Amino acid sequence: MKRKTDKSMDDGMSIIVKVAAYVLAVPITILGLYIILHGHLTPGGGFPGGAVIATLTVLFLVAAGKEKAKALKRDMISFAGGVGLVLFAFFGFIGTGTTFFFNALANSGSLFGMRIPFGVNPGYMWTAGVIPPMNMAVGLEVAASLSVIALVMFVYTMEDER
Amino acid sequence: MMAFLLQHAPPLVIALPLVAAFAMPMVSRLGARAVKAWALLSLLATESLVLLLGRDVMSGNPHVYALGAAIPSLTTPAGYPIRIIIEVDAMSAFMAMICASISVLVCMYSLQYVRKKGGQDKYYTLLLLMTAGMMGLVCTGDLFSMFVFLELLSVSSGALIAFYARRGESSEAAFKFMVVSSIGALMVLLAAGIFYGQYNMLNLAAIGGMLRFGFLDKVALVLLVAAFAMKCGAVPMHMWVSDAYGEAPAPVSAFLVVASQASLYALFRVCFTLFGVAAATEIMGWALVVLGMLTMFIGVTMAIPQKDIKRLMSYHAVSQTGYMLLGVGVCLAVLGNAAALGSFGITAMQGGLFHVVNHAMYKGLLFLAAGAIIYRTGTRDLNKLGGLAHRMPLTAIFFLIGAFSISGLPPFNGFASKLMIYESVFRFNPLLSVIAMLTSILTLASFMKVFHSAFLGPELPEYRGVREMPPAMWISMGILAVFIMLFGIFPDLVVQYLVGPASQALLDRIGYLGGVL
Amino acid sequence: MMDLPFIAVMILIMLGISAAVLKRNMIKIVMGVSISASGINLLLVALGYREGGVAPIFTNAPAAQMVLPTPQALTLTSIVIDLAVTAMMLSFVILMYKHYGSTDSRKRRLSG
Amino acid sequence: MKGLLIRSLTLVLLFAFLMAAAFQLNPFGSPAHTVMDDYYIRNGQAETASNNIVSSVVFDYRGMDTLLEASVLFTAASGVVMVLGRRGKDEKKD
Repeated sequence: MKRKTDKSMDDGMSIIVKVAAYVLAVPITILGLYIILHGHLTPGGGFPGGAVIATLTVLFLVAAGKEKAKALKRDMISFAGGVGLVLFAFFGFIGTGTTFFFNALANSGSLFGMRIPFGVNPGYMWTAGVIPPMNMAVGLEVAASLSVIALVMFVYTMEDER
Repeated sequence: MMAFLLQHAPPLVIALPLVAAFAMPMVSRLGARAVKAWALLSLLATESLVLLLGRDVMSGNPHVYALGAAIPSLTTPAGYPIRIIIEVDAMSAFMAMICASISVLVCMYSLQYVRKKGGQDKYYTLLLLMTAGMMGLVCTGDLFSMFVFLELLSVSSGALIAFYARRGESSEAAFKFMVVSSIGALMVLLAAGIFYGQYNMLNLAAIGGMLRFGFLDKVALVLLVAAFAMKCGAVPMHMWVSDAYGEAPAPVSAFLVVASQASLYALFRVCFTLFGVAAATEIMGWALVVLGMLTMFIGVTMAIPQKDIKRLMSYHAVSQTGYMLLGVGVCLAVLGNAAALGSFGITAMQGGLFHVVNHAMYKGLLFLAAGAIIYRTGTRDLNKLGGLAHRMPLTAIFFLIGAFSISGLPPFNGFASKLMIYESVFRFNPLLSVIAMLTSILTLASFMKVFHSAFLGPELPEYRGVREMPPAMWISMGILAVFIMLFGIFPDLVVQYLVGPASQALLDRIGYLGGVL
Repeated sequence: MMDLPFIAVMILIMLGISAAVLKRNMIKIVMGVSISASGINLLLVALGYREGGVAPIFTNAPAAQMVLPTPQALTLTSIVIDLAVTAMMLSFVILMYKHYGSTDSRKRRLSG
Repeated sequence: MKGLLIRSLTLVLLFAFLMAAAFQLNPFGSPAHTVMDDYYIRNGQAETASNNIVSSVVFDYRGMDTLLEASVLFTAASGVVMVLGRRGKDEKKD
């Protein structure tokens, strides 16, 4: 079946949309990274942050169109997702000396191992043990997975051969 | 080293296939061979770990593992469980062994069966994830984890059912499967939410210990039983089974049988461990028995007129699920009655559980044999097949072993478990036993028809060039066939060392709760 | 009047399940499943609410009792799972649309 | 039509069931038991050193769920790529 929109979407939307998308890319990335990195201090974490970063891909797909979208390397993005999950599992395995998923870094004095004053405090970045690294790993994975899903669906629905 | 592995085995059997699947995008860059080797090796590692764990658990040493606690056995730091707890008792180990063994064989079979260019690495990734989902479902002791594993299982199986995505039917079957299983999983989540709202607990044992069996608990019980019965393909919701098993690639169909049995395990776990005697077991047991009878009978009657070899087998899979529900349902119905339980209840349950392992083996063998036929001839229409025994004698023999076993002929394993079910159910209610036997005869008739139309008769000209299946396929089928024979010849040993401890563990509600609390 | 959120949530769940069971358009079936999943998420969050509670985060927290953290964690998990399931189901719908040229679930070949 | 009737009846039954459950749940805003969550709020900071208790539940107390949830997303991504990916143009029919 042939649809009319297919051809017009090949090169994406107008220049105004493209420029707006590129301008928006910076604050979106910063917001996503902020949400991921401060997951242990403020509401947020790997999942919402990763989803925010994945909106970048969606924005790019909509603005740049099918031809540019095909140039994105799907395998590399899946690869990044796999790396994120392996890292996540690795941080789970760190605790295997005691138990699987034991938070081995917390209060240890090493990286992310700063002790925190209990109760209400202003929030310190280098605390919470394995939670911030896990947040980053999950953020990478979620961003990659959602991007792959959006990319594959976009390319598939835009194809009109068949 | 061994002690360390054994101590951490419960989370490792879940994490191993999971991590292997995560690493797949990296391994796939090394080529298709590396993907296959990686998948097979990690499944073999999982299998050996499960056997190691299972041997320990079966010798009366259930493992309880609190994830992330200061020591693995610290389940209740403040008098109640706060972390996810993996509890592997004999029943879980029994199911885990079935899942791991079939996963290895299925993977071995797929090495040569799956020829589609591209998407191979995804196929093995999803196979590994499916194994992880099953392992988790049978090992976890936490209601919410159960939901998560169930979803992992259904998403990965849904994707695998649609492996041949260019055919519209397979994506349709996958869609139907996904709708049914996600509604089922949502019901489990709702039940978990109801329990959480009442008791502020998510651990199965902790909920079981606090259970008051008020109205909300009954709602949760109905939701859980409905959800798991839906997922294991009991009758009112059996329509997805035939589509899903029929449209999936043959090794995936064989694996989906085990996936349904993992849901069956969850059903038994909920009925026996979470609720136990406190629930109106007589009503629950009769509900399971009636469900089982309907499943058994409707499944077999729908199987007889089928023309598609895999759809036919799918309906038989539905029908065989009925036997397990019947056996365990009878035990549940007499759970409150110690005399009846001792005289035939336990035997009924052992028969049902024995049938679980037998079903996984012979149904797997049959699906794999059907896969071999499809692999070589390219068709699954029984009217077009014929005379294959001349060209594929090995497949014919394996098919015959599976067919005899599913119809309960001695000396195959199906006979051993069905005999236990008939005997014990007869003492519960003779009519049920008669219907079960009738179903068995119908099954035999149906499979003889299939064997006759596919393998016997003159050699058809269009299949003159057909050869025997490649080695990886017949090796995996051969292993299954050998185990079917062994289980059929030595049923006492199997009951004593595998099924007996499993049924004891399922009955031992206090022990399961005591493992955590 | 106290139970109003629970009643609303149950209505939402039922709306979703009804859509999934009764509708013919496959996109609407997916939407139905999604809606009931959202309903259950809302139920979880509603179960964890404490009168006048604040979010369970200690960073510059006001001095009030905190709402229960577990339902929020469970909801986070279940949202992501729901997203994955929806993506999977939608891709099947896309495939079927390509194949049959329609999203009507009556126009299908399998009869089961 | 008969199927529709059965489905509608099942739905009505389920609806009645769930509504009855809604009235039985705890009054909104005051959960009856809170032992597990109180433990998290009391000891979460000490045990996981995280200010965000939700984070510590997600990644520490219930870390396995989160790993699994991330892998469900990974599964969905793999599955979508497998069924919609445009690699296998020369695939054979099953």
